[in-house]
Amino acid sequence: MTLELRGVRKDYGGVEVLHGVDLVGHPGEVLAVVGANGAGKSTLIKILSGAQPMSAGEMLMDGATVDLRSPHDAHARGIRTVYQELSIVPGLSVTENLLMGNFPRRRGLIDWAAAHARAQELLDGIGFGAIDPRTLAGRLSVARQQMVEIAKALVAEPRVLVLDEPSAVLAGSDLEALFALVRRLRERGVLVVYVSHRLAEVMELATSIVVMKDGRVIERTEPARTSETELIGLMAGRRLEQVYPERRARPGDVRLSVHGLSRRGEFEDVSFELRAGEIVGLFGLVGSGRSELARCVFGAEPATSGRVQVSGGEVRFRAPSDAIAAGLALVTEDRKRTGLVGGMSVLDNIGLTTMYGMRRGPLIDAARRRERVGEMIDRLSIQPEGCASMRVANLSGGNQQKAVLAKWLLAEPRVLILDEPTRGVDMSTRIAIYRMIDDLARGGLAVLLVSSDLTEVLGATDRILVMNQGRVTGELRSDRTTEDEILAHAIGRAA
Amino acid sequence: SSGSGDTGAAGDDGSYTIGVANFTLGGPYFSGMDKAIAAEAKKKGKIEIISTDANGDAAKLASNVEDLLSKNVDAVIISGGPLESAPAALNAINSAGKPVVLVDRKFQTGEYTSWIGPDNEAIGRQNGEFLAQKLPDGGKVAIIKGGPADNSIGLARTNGVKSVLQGKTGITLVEAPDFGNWGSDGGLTVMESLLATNADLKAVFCENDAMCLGAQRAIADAGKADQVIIAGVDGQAEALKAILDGTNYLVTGLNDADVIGAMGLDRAVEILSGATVEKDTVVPSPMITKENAAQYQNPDGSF
Amino acid sequence: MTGQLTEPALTPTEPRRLPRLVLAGRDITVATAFVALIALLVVVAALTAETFLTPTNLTNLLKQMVTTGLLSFGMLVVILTGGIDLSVGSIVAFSGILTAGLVSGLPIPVAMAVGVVSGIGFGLINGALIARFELAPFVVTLAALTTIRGLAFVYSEVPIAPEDPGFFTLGSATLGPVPVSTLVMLAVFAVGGVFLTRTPPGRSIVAIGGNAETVRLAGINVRRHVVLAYTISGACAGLAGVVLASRVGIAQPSVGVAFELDAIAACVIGGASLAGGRGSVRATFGGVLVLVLINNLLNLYGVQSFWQQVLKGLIIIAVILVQRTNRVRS
Amino acid sequence: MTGQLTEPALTPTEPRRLPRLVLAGRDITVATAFVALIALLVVVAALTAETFLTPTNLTNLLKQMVTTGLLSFGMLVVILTGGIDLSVGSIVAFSGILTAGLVSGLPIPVAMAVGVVSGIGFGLINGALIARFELAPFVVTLAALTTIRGLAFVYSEVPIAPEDPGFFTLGSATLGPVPVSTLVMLAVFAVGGVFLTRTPPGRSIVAIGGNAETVRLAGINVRRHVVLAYTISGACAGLAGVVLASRVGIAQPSVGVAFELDAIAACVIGGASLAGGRGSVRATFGGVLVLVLINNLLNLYGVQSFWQQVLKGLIIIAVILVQRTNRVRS
Ligand SMILES: Nc1ncnc2c1ncn2[C@@H]1O[C@H](COP(=O)(O)OP(=O)(O)OP(=O)(O)O)[C@@H](O)[C@H]1O
Ligand SMILES: Nc1ncnc2c1ncn2[C@@H]1O[C@H](COP(=O)(O)OP(=O)(O)OP(=O)(O)O)[C@@H](O)[C@H]1O
Ligand SMILES: O[C@@H]1[C@H](O)[C@H](O)CO[C@H]1O
Ligand SMILES: [Mg+2]
Ligand SMILES: [Mg+2]
Repeated sequence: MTLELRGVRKDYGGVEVLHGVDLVGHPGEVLAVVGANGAGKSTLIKILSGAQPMSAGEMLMDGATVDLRSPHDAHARGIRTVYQELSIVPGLSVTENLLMGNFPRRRGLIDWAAAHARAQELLDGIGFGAIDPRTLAGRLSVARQQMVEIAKALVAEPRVLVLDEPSAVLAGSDLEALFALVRRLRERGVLVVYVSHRLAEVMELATSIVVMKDGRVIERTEPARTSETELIGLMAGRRLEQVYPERRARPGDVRLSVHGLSRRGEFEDVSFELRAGEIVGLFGLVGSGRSELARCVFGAEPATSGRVQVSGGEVRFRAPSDAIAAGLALVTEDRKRTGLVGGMSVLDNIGLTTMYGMRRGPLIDAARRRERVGEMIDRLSIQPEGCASMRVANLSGGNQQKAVLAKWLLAEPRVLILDEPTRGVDMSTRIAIYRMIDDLARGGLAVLLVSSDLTEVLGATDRILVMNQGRVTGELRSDRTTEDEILAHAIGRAA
Repeated sequence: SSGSGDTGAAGDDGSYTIGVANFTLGGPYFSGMDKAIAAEAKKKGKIEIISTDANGDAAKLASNVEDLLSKNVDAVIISGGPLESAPAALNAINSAGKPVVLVDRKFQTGEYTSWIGPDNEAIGRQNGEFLAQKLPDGGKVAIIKGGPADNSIGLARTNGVKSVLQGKTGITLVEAPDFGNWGSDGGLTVMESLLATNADLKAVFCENDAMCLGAQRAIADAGKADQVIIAGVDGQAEALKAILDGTNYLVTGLNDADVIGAMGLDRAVEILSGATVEKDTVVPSPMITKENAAQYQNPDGSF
Repeated sequence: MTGQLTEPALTPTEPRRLPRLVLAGRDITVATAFVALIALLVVVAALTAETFLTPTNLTNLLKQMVTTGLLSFGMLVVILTGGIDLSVGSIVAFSGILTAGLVSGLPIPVAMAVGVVSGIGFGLINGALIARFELAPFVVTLAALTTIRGLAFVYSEVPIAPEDPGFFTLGSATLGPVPVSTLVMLAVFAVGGVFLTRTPPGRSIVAIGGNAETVRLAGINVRRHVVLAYTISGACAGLAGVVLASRVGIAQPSVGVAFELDAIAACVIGGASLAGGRGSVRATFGGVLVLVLINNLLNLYGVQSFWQQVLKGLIIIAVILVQRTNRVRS
Repeated sequence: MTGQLTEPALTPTEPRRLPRLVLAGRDITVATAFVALIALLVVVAALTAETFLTPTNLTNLLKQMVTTGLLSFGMLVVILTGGIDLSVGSIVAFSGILTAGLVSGLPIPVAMAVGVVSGIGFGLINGALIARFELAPFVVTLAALTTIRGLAFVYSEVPIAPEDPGFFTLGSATLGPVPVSTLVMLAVFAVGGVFLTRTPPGRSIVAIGGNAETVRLAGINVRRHVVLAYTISGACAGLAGVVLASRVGIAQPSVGVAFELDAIAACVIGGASLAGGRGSVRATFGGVLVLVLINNLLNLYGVQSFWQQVLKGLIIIAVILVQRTNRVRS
């Protein structure tokens, strides 16, 4: 089916964020939409999927104007969407999440056996057969939840499938399964709209690429006619220098050392050191236990055994507050659930960790806080302009991520643990973030960078720890290793 | 009598505005009394009634009284329900120089002009004597209280019953541990529990008829209508009927909301017209049994 | 980038953290602990209070759980959607007095049906206000609590005691040792259990409490199901009112004050989450049992009324603490 | 919808359509509409009820808002954390009777302070149970409601009326036309407003209701702040109990039943979300005003008591409907 947008505009409370977007997609096409954070990609998708009304413009399907009043309208017309944020019901089984509203019935009642069988069939059919349909969806890892989310959109084959950063939480075989799926759908004549910040996969999957900038489409091209570098340049509106800063680490004193740390069922016997001025990567496949390790070191979860030392002194963190007092900071991987208070302002969020330290008498020193937070907003170029008093939930995904980062940088930590800090962040901002981490490390900060992005782990760090099934299976020097070597450790097949 | 108020058009012609401050109208006894006051006023003519309900909130009763005073009523009648005292309300009325008549409930503290109500302990004694006479061989007598524990009216009734029965040989008293909350549903559940622990009950006394009516159902359900006799207080219509029908509901002590309400209004008018009146008036509470129940039935009554 | 990965990577087995014992996706440790707790209560009762196991007392127990039971089922349905229904106590009063008032003119079953229908009507209005205008359930049903209570008094300030003994049947008849009213309540739980676990509307109600937006995106009419939930609660309250009036033999406009609190407590003791999406019919029934047992025991022990109150609160805390500790440990 | 996807659509949030005017993160249209609504109520009252503007009535109004006002502020703090405090009515009774009982032996201010401290104590226990053991606030405070009510009766089964006229001062003294008790309540709101908007613990409490895990990971002791919130609520209830006893002139262990409902209603009428994280001190005060005005007006019009209840519920619905409609439209 041919889908067309003409002159689509969108304003939120008087502020226009889409300024007349034109877009055409044909059956059997994989239309990739790329753009910097806040360019309007998610907004565009919400309009496509009926979740948000457009302020002006029109949408046509096979040449006829359509008016989507709700997601339900979109479903009825064969448009299915997988949103950037997860929307499964955690308390229900995978089966129920998949078949919601379409259960097989016998004598009026739901036939659960048949339902599970159908769910299994469905998952198998799209290459996600590893998921047991009887588990509660909330018990699955984020990656698996995302796969359930995708499977849900395919219960009835769509004519248009919209995917907003579906790969952000996927890796390894899961990612392969997703790509295979997209290709199959394309062959079957489905129009796939694909939003992603991972340009390599865009180049691999897309048939056409649309570049958005500041609420407009500024370019339509094809993988064969462009390059990652060119795309990055278009998105940023300028030529970008080198992505990763030249690292020449001069490691100082040991800042953080972890000895034989274990947490039952999650990771075991993990030991490593982090020195001042060092950036150490922590790579592993999804589910290898990196996030749990990071949370445990930070005192968010108690360890079963093992020791942690900060600057040589034994510490016992009973809560994150202890870790923060010792100079640690943790940027968590799930900004919505553990990084932000969505209903509060950007100012409140960025100032959260530091407000107790910024007092005048019993009151918060409002002037100083506003100034410090303002500096951070500028430094990380958190958009839009004057966002300090906006509800943080109204920022675009990438800008929310930057707000989390800002919160922790404001605390001036001595050890910074970053768990997937560039997830959903556009290339130019990434570059800014890498530069900033590099600067901070030069100033003596010790950084642990947890990432699922191999290029990032290779490019932005000095040393790499690799985890596999809860254990550290390798330690490599970034300038002397290769992606293949890292991967071999990650899947436990290193020589 | 009042001066130049908007609403208080009192005068030598005998026209008055009288405020009624109810603590709660959420029980038939209280709404019955409120109606009786209004009915009596209508009968007398030239008397306007402003009735308020505090919905069981003591502070609201005080505010309501203040509201009434700001409307310049000539006198206030307080039906205090389960409230034990209302010093602030009484003080406000006193400092406004208005008379205040208490109906049913006599407050423990504070100055009032006149009170009209029953002698609750006497009602209890009367019930006790009746039961003693009906149980010459003794037996277990249960007591169902309305509650809460700070309710002095119920306490007086129970004490009356106890004072008579406690001495009698062969009689054991069983006080239900939980309250029946003055309603039939409460009477029912409390009675059910009593029957479970005391299969050999011979009689039950409830602090009011509403609870007795619930208790009567529990007794009937347990198939013990022939074994357990019932004694209540108030003279509620349904109780009178049960007594008259010759059921195991044998007796109640009259505590007539209609009578007390009407007398309260009369008393207020008497005071306003300058008569010297008795301070406390006890309304007699005759014992009602099958023999005399018919004469107390009042199809026009509101309780 | 990881996308270029050629070798299929090992996917770790998941889920990783699960309670030790799992049966059909439920962690039976918590459920078992709860059953054990109730069993313990019963055993303690039987050993310490001589009268506990007498037929009269057991029948009492069965009777006394009817009102709370009926209200709790309706409340559970509403709680599952993430809502709450504070108006049930007032509906009990209204439907009871309405039925008693109608008995003089209508056949008893019809009068009773009208009583239940009045509950349905109030539930519909609650649900419509909440779903259609997206108002907070707490305040809507709080306002309804006030208004419906007022209406009950407007209908009749004084209690109504129907003469026809047929009026008492529903509340007093027994089938063998089991009161008919208890059977009615058990039937509601049985049918309700099937409804919530095996019918599409039931599942939708559960899912709405988990994530209403997702349910909406799945093309399910969220509003209609929310209305349905409050209607069920209203129906249960209406039925409870009729049963109660029939049991007491007299309908009073003042009954039912604070009944909603026991119903909510039963659901939460049974592990329901007031945020919605979590709760079980069986465990709610267990919650009802716990509450009724506490009341019964305190009475059998002859504990003074206000000490009863003190202890009741403490026991409820103890029960949810035990439940909680167990849940954390498993 | 990114941000809102998992938020239940039924809680009246500002979901898709944002108000046109935003000032410091607040949508001022709604606030303005609310102020307009209250102003309208007052104007209507002044025009239709002759006695409304009389000094006595105005003083009355000021007095009548004290209890609800004090309880509402405490309730707001708890609601902001995503909790609820049902025990406040019982705390009112306990602190009142305790104070009245102590007056015979202690200087009046000391006795009153002890009353407030008893409220703080109960709040602490509530908070500790909720925060330390992660129990559902609804059930914990429901159990507390029962237990504390029982304790009030254990302390004194009978009402206590202190003789010393000094006991009445707090409740009846006026400063010019304004009752001292009203000033006390206003002071609580003023200080409370600064606390919630401008101090670290206040902001933490608001943030906890928004996302407790984020707050914990930000190094803030969530438990301690939750305990603090319930303690504030307990303190307000304790203070309300003392003021009430002083105003009525007698303390009764049975007062305060269902007071929590009005307090919660005031918060929600003021736009607070029972899910936590959203609510304003000023708007809650507006909610208190609305409730008190409704009561006062119905009284002034001489509406019959039961009809008052009917109307009160309907007016509350109307008020939140107007608020809601306005929020959606703007
Ligand atoms: N509900 C809202 N209210 C106000 N502004 C909003 C709202 N939602 C999005 N915006 C604004 O619209 C702009 C576009 O956001 P959008 O989420 O579409 O960006 P995006 O291209 O998806 O970015 P990202 O790559 O970071 O996900 C941003 O400036 C954002 O702040
Ligand atoms: N079985 C499970 N039950 C509950 N939560 C789980 C389970 N498995 C994973 N999670 C949670 O889901 C999140 C993501 O899990 P994931 O599988 O990505 O593990 P991870 O070790 O964080 O992976 P990564 O190495 O990508 O960081 C984590 O917060 C983890 O705690
Ligand atoms: O005297 C009355 C009645 O007996 C009523 O039944 C309950 O309250 C008492 O005050
Ligand atoms: Mg986006
Ligand atoms: Mg992770």
